Amino acid sequence: MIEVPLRTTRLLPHTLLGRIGLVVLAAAITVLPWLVPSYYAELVTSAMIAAMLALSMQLLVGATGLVSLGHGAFYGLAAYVVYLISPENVALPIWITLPVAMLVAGAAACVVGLFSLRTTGFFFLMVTLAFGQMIFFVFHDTKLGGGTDGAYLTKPLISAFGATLDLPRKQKYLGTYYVALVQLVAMYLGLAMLLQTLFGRALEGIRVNEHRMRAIGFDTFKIKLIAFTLAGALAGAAGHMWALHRGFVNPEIVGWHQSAEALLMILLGGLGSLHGPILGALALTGLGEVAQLLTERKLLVEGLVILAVVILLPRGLAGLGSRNTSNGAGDRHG
Amino acid sequence: MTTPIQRLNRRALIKAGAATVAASVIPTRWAIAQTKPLKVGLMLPYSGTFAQLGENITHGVEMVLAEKGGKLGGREVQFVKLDDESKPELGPQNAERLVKRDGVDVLIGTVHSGVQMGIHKVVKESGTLTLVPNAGNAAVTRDLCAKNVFRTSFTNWQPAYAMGLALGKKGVKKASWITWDYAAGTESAEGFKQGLEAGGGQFVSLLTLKFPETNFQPLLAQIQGLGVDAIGAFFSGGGAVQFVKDYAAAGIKVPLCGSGFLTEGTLGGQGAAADGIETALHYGDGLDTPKNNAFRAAFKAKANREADVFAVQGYDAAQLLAAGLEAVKGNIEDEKTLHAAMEKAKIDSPRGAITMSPQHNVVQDIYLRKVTNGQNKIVSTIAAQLADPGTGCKI
Amino acid sequence: MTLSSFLAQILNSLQYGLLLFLISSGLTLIFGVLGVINLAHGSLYMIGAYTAFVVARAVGSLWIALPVAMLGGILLGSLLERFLFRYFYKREHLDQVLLTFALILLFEEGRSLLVGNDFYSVPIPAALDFSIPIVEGFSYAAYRFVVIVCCLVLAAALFVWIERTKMGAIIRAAAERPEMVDALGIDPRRVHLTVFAVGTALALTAGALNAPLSSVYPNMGDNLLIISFVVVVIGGLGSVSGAFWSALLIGLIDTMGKAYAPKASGLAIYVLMAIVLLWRPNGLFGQRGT
Amino acid sequence: MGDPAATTPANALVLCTEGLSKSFGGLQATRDVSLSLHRNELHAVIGPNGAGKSTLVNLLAGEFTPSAGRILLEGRDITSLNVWQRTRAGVARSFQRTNIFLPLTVHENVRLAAQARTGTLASLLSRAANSRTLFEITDLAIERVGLTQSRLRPSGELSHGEQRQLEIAMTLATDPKVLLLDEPLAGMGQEEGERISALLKSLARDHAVLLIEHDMDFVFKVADVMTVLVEGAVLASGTPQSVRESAAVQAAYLGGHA
Repeated sequence: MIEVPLRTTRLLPHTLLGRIGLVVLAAAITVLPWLVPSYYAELVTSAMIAAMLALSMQLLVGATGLVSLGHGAFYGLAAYVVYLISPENVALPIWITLPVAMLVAGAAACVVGLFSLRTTGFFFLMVTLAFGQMIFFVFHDTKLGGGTDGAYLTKPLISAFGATLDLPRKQKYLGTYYVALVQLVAMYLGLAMLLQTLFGRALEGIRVNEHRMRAIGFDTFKIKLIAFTLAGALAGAAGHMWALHRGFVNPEIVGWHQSAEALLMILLGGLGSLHGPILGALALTGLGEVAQLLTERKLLVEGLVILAVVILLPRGLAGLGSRNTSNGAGDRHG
Repeated sequence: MTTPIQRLNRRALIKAGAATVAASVIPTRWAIAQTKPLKVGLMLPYSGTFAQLGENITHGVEMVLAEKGGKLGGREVQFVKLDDESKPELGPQNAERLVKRDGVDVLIGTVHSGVQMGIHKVVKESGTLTLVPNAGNAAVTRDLCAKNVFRTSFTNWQPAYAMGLALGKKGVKKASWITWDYAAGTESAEGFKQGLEAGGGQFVSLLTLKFPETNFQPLLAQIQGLGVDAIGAFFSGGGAVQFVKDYAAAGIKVPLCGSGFLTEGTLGGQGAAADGIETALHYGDGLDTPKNNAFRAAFKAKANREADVFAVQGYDAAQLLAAGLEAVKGNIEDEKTLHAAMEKAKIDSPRGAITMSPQHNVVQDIYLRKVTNGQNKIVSTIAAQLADPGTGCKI
Repeated sequence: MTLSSFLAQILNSLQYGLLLFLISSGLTLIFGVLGVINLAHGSLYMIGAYTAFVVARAVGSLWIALPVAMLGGILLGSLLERFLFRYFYKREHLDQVLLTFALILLFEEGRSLLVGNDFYSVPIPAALDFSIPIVEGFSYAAYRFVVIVCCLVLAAALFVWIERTKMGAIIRAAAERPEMVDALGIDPRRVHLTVFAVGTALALTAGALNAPLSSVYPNMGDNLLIISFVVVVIGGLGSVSGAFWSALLIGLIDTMGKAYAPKASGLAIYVLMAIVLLWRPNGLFGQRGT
Repeated sequence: MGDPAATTPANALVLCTEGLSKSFGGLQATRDVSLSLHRNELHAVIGPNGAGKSTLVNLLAGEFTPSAGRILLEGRDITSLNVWQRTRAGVARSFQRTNIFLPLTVHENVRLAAQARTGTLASLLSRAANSRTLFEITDLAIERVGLTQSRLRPSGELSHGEQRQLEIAMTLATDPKVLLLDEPLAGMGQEEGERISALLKSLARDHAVLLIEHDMDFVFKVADVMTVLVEGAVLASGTPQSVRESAAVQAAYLGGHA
């Protein structure tokens, strides 16, 4: 038998240079807080949280070809879970809050998936949107989570294995920063590994041609449901991080605009790569900061940028340097 | 940088931002800080539905500075404006921009109560002196109160309580309250119920509608069946305009009254449908005092439109800030003296005299107003120096 | 609950349902025939309402504003299709979502630049500015009846167009099997342009018609957009008659919910949608899977 | 692939249908079709356009649920199984229109199909690169259809005929008992047709094969058994010789051809 070299999955960097680039990026983020004022470190923290949300969504969008507008709801739900399980003025350790938040978000995603994955295409989009709004209304219209104005929560303690990270008040942001970084890196590596498994290949097959996947014997509904649930749980990790960072929940973090923003990050970064959403999140956060300084018409700028990207840069920032066209959008119905 | 009021253009703002970065890298001594201009962050809506409110508040703040010759407590003032877009999910991020990036000494903001929650979270941790020029969510001066946060506007509870009280005293036996199902709505309902019961009336029911929907028909069709003598309402902005019009068109015999925002800044749209509606608020038309007349004239000269309650609230926020800074001679680091001075301050507001409650919410007269000829004419003072209960606050 | 107020609620349901129909019929046609998800459809409704406001303010008559909104809708729809959407039929769903999301932002910013951020009320024409008592203690504004009648007339015209004309037959076929358009010997671009223009015009007309009842304010279409999605999902993709019955059903459930169970009303329609999806994944009147 | 099990006879009954019917709205696309497929037998279904040949394949593959009737695989009722369950049970199909994963290489396409039968979640989570049995199955299927030379080429670069071969390789990789081949010759030249014809004969040795085909000369050359469908119903069934001689078929369909 002849050895067949296996290509790495489409979504991972194909060149050594690309891999080195990612390592350099991670290293730069690691040293950054020691070089800039705390405000900018906290800005990068929120960019990393956004990147986690976008990355979890890439499992659906880039890997499986499922565009969901309800994904942000699992993110917001997880933040609310932290609020709901934390007793007033008692900080729970992160090793309790994180798994619980992910579990609840994953369970909610599983239930929504059971309904919504029976549909495809536009139906799927609309149904996920409607279910997301359903979760939104639960927090917006009931007293469960503090109602329309939101509520404060006690930030979870950064602790694991019996040890607690107890930083002085002025340096607390560093703890949050590195917890976010560790989770982002772990999420990236975990997803990279997942996509190299047979499961990852099955997702790829579904993205390209789901009908054919069924015909060669794949239970595509089950596979999509697993991916949807997992993506929901990972969005939960991002939402948990938001709660840890902000100590505040508000119904708007559950709304569908969150999903649209995450999609925007994916598009900006590029559909065809796992690191695209991270680049997109960093770029969009930077853009938001600059636009806020330059103009009062921030939404106008945002709208024009999206329009320009959709029309001119269909493969995103990550697609700027590469010429690997075999994964382009045109052949998804092949 | 010679004009007293620094209406920064964009480019200057970027420079200011860069300066802040430098400033926070190189530690500065207090002596240097003392001679620097006082940085006042204005975090207000400058776009979206509440843009006009944000602008009127800003005018109010700037008027005080002009009156004081461009200095507060002996220090020049530099404004840093930030549009909060009335987006609650951006609240904490925007507040951090001012507090941490731009390093403001004082934050004045905002209108939207959801955004206020985000600001409050940030300034509670940073200890930045904060003045609330509008948002009326009770929590900020109740269970979440903070020693560095003062409110010169109202709580949703205050005008609604006064309205209930006025009805009760007038002999209304049964009344219901109708509002959106959101924090401000339920807080106003609570105030109305307590006021009505204090005046000897009976609270029948609370009718709610999802915020910010404006399809009032399903609720209006029920009112006749409630068997009440009066209906009180809390709506604002576009919702208020439409509610009053729909109420009139539905031909309901039960008289309508409400929290003052029902007819505040909305009479142009409501037209004849609003005639005769009684509302309660801490400000109104026809308040013939020298202070108010001077204020209105100055506002009109500056903004080229009539002053409103939001301008008054912004004006008073700056007056309270001035009182505090004068007590510490511009040394904003002396928090103890500063806060104590602000707590004790007696402000001569265009609306009448106001003071601060122990929870740092404004204590003020609430007027009964009646819509006459397109104006909210003040009829009488219902509740003199009314304070919010401030339940759950520990300062 | 009295019987008379219940009757009034039925009338309210009808009026709300018909309005939903005008908005969602355009959505369902555009989904069904062009395969484009238009998140900016709610903004089109907003543009219609503001058009009514601006025209009524300028010329003092809503009767001129209505046809202006309708023709403006046809024009706007044609331009959008010809210069933008046409290039997105073959693109990924994600691109369409983001394109129309960008349009929401641009439409709202345009509105903000041109008209400002204030809310405005649009006066009811003087001849109709009276109320008709329908039950004890509750009258119905005459203009609401006008809205009901206008919606019914538009619905009837739409049905005749879809059921009785050649273009309508092609549209029905295309909604069931999109590849059919190419096979029918008609320039598919003409079909696409027509459908998009009609859908847009319906949204603008709905906005203009309802402007005196709703007033105009920023982001006024957001909430209606999501409810219209639910209408389309329940009615079935591409089915105009499905959208009609499902809009009336949603109008009824929403109105009754608001009147008699306000806490549950926000969730009621989504629960209904979940049940329909379990029972019939393609909607109550759906012809095809997607 | 699929060594004939020692215990079953070489030409055992693999799949049969009983009174299979399907209607769409008012249109009856399949009427009361009963047929049986045996191992080591190439069973061709012919009929004019609109005779219901594709509907029949879709019914057997599980795309459509029959309005009436049953489908039995080795005596087991599989009527209620859906598409992927049928594939796992051993009924595999190729498509009339080429339906492969264009961005992937030949090897990757076939491996994906082989992967489906590993089934459990745990095995799905093993690294794709490590699965040796998977490679063996994949390479065998590719070799069988004669694409070994091209196995690392992106499938989008293959010629039309090669893509049809790949289509069949993917079907083989699912380890089927029954092959449903929907017009495998569609759009092929003479030479490519010859190659496929040889392949089909070889496949029929260890599978039950159902073939839908337009090309009459080809069908009469390769088929062991033929069924003629007209308006959804079986007009005649039997050896090519008996079908050719059937008066009904001649009258209704073949006309001057015989």
